[in-house]
Amino acid sequence: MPVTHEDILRWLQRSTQVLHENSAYLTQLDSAIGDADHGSNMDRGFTAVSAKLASLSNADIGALLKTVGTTLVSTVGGASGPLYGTAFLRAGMASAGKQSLETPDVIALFDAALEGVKTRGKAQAGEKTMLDALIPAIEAGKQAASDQLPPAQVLQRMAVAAETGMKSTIDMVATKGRASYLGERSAGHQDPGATSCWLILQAFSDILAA
Amino acid sequence: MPVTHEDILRWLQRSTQVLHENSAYLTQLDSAIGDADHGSNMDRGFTAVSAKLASLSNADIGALLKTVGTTLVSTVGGASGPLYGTAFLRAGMASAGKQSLETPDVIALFDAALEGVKTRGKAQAGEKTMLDALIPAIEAGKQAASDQLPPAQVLQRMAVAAETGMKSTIDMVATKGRASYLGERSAGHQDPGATSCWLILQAFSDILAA
Amino acid sequence: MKKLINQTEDVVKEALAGMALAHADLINVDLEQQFIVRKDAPIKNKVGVISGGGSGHEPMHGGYVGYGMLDAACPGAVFTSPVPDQMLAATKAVDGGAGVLHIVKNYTGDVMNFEMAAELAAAEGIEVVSVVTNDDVAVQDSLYTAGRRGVGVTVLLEKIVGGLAETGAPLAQVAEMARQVNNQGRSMGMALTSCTVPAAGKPTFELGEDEMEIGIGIHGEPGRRRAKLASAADITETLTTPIVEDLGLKAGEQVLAMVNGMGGTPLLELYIVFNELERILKGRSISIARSLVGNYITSLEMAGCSITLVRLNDELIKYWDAPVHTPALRWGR
Amino acid sequence: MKKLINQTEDVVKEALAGMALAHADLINVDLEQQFIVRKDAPIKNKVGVISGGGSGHEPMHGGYVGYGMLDAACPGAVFTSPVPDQMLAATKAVDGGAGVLHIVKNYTGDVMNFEMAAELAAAEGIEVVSVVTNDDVAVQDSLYTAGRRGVGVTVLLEKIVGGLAETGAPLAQVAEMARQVNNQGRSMGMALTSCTVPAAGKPTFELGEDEMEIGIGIHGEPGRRRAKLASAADITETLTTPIVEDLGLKAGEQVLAMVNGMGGTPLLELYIVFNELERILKGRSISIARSLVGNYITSLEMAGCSITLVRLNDELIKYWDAPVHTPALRWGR
Ligand SMILES: Nc1ncnc2c1ncn2[C@@H]1O[C@H](COP(=O)(O)OP(=O)(O)O)[C@@H](O)[C@H]1O
Ligand SMILES: Nc1ncnc2c1ncn2[C@@H]1O[C@H](COP(=O)(O)OP(=O)(O)O)[C@@H](O)[C@H]1O
Ligand SMILES: [Mg+2]
Ligand SMILES: [Mg+2]
Ligand SMILES: [Mg+2]
Ligand SMILES: [Mg+2]
Repeated sequence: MPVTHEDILRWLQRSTQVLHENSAYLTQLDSAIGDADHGSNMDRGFTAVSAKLASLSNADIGALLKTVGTTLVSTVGGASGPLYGTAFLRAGMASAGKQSLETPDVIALFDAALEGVKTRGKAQAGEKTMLDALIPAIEAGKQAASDQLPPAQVLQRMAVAAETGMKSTIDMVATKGRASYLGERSAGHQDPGATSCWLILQAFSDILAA
Repeated sequence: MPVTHEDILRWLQRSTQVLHENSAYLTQLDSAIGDADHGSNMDRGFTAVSAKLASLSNADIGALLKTVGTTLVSTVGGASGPLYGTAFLRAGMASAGKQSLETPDVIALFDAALEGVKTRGKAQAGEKTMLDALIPAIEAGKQAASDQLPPAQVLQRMAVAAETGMKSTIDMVATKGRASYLGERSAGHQDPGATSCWLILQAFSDILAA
Repeated sequence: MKKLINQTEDVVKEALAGMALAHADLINVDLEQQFIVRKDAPIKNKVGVISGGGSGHEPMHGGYVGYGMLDAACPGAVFTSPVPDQMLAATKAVDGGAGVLHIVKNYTGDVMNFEMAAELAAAEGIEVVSVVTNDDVAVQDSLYTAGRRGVGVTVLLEKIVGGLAETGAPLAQVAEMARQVNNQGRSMGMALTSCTVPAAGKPTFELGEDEMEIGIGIHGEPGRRRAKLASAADITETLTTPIVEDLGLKAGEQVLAMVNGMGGTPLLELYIVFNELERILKGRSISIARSLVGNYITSLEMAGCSITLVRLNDELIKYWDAPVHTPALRWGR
Repeated sequence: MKKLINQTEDVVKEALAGMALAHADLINVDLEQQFIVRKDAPIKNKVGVISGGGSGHEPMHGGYVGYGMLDAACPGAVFTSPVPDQMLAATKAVDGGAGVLHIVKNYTGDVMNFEMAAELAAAEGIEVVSVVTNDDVAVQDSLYTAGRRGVGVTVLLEKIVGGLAETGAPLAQVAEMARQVNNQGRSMGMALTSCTVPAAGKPTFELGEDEMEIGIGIHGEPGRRRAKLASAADITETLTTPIVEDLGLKAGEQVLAMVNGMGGTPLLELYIVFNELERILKGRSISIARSLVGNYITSLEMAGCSITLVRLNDELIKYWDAPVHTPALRWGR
């Protein structure tokens, strides 16, 4: 079954809810190696996204995701605002005009999002950022795609890989983002951005599985 | 035995030591109903007095006590500086030219000191100040004097009465000094100035008893 | 105790040394006799205006020495009134032949020490008039007690009176203006946390996570009562209402308003309180014609704030607006 | 959490409202689009100078909007970079036809958001040049990392560059001056306590009674290392030496020195640190030609301080001394 416009709306709603529920947790992770705002940032951004969803019930998936991107850029701020904002903008561009997504579309969407985050943030794998959840997730997604799996299973594998990637950030020494100022002291803590990235992918997987 | 010039010097030294040892205690009392400085104030003042004692070995008791008074005025500040300063100044004036003190001289000395504190501070008994140690002490001293007791015993009774007076401040509601700002909340706490007053009288008694 | 200090007994001395270095263009600091004086003092035929009090309230008073405000300030030990010797030395240093005004906050210690200094100055032939500030509405006023504390109004008074003195006005007029500002001003303060006197080494009082002290002074002493922590709106209301009522402020009147931080509260929060203050006063049709928001009369690192209102008239506005150039307050030059 | 606030989500909005009321003569605050702008903006043919960053650093940046300094400031949520929309709106509001300088502190978020804003402004035909400050010597500089943070130099740069912009100098020259000040300045900070982000509700980190953090930024983040509490003399040495060495300051040179409080440290202590700083620099024959001591770039109620030194030359002194009239910095008018 392809991913429908309705699925995307439910994914965004579920992400809003999950990020709201995990706001204190994300902020706590950000307290250890950052500035104690990642939870409120994501919560603020997705709450704004949520408020726009009703008016977007007729937009195609591309337009929908682009609006998510511009809304995040306009309401989040910090590092996560431009990064997640750009990710959704690019995802929207990659799915312009679409009313549903087959597995290759899903992969293209995330590939575009990843490209956006990399271009905007100039980071790469292993620097203790959201990329350390996103990159392995997309790799797992591509593997699943080459196994001809449907979107729901692709997303399920992506979420698992994102979670593993997220946990791998614990041992990393940050070289990008605010945690990099801590140098060696950044090791031993899980990256908040990698965590929110996993939460969002898990939300997608949960929606498709339901 | 009359109180000698040497006794007065030893009294001042002992007061310095006792106030230094009780500095934290006096400051703690002042924390509850004042501004947490009475211990440091008295300690600073008597340390300055102590430093001058060596150069005063030839002065008569009056000159000695006057120097104590001016030194306290010049180094203590706060409420206790002018009050104890004036007390010692007046005590010095009352014992001008004397090399030793009989019981009536001792009473005259403290009467003058009390007059000084009252004039300077415009307080009276029952307002939760050092007067609540000093006034009963002098009353007890006068009683002892009328019983024809020698200075050592006069001071011993004065110290006992000062201690009782000091404790009586616990239940009082302050109407003078910084504790008055607390209104009813000042009740339940012992007055720091009454406490230092008792310590000084006790030091005098201890010296004469030794 | 966590402070940026060396030895506790050197705190005031070293801070004064730092002040002298940081503001060498404006002030001289006599480290020996412990007073801060305008670089150009004494000024011939100008009334000298001095104040003083315990340290720990910075920028008050030393930060207000300079053109258009104080001629000298005498800092005591932390929270301890200075001694008469300092005040006498400062009085002599600023006497330009027109007499000297002593601005004294109403605390037993301050009053007595300034009294002794004034007696000593008189003995040396210097005319001194003392004006005592007592603007704290948290304290009941009474003939039989120590009376109200002098708090926030002191700062505003020093500015206005300093402005008048700068014009060469005679001592009687300068003193009268000081009394007027004191009469027209009221304050009230509150604390979210205690402060720690360096020599004491631990907080003066303990407060629970959900408690605050209402009706505090500026010496870290507990307030009139302890209350449950409340919103900025409620706290501002609690502080403002007694001030407005005690001053008898009427619709249509205008005030000089100060929202003062006690030392440990961020400016961000003080602006929130100012926002509430303006709302409350507007509700009573009282307008804020001039204002100050910041740390002006503090209690070391205490978190909390105080509010001061002074009823304004054209003359007070004129001297408030007059140029001032001190380490902590500067405008017009 | 003990703060003078109402709802945590309203903190920035209400503080801005308070600021607007307190400084209505100097600034306008657009509460909708969330930026603070000079009353007289845009000024024809003058380069617009804007900055921005998370809130919680007050008086930076909003307190520096006014004559001779910033034309506008964009405050984000507490410790969160503002969004491009705010920056674009501010850029348009101050563009007087001579282009706009964006002063950006080097944090990933700030840099990216300002980058997006600059792209948007360019699309609307406004010439924008961005200068990034990165003066924090606590952080190793490297091509492969996020690089050094922008901290105290930002304030001093805004003053100097604002002074130059006021003369009508062209954008390229104003930007070049900004780069020069950044190159000639270094900072380092330390914390005695953490701060509490309102939305987080508890301290960002915990510190023992005898511990401090060395090499902190301005967002309540932990520092480079934790150390045993030390004397003001030792702490000042610890902060000053890396600055002097990284800047390569030589005997005979003169500097602009700032001893900045993080928000919860009394002025008394900052003067003690300044006293130590002067002693240390004098020992190296470096003279402090100009100075600031106080809370200028803060981390909410954090106790601690930072030191900033900028190597001076005659031109920098000239624009430092030039008149400035903002809520938080004022002289010469
Ligand atoms: N250059 C970058 N590339 C990718 N992700 C980054 C980069 N810099 C930071 N991040 C991510 O952003 C997260 C922090 O977001 P947030 O706390 O909202 O912003 P800020 O650091 O500005 O406070 C980090 O945990 C990290 O995952
Ligand atoms: N008017 C007064 N008359 C007599 N004693 C007073 C008066 N006011 C205050 N005191 C005494 O002074 C003591 C406080 O001294 P201290 O703490 O050194 O000064 P301050 O109150 O200025 O900090 C009080 O405990 C009280 O005993
Ligand atoms: Mg963060
Ligand atoms: Mg006291
Ligand atoms: Mg005192
Ligand atoms: Mg942030």
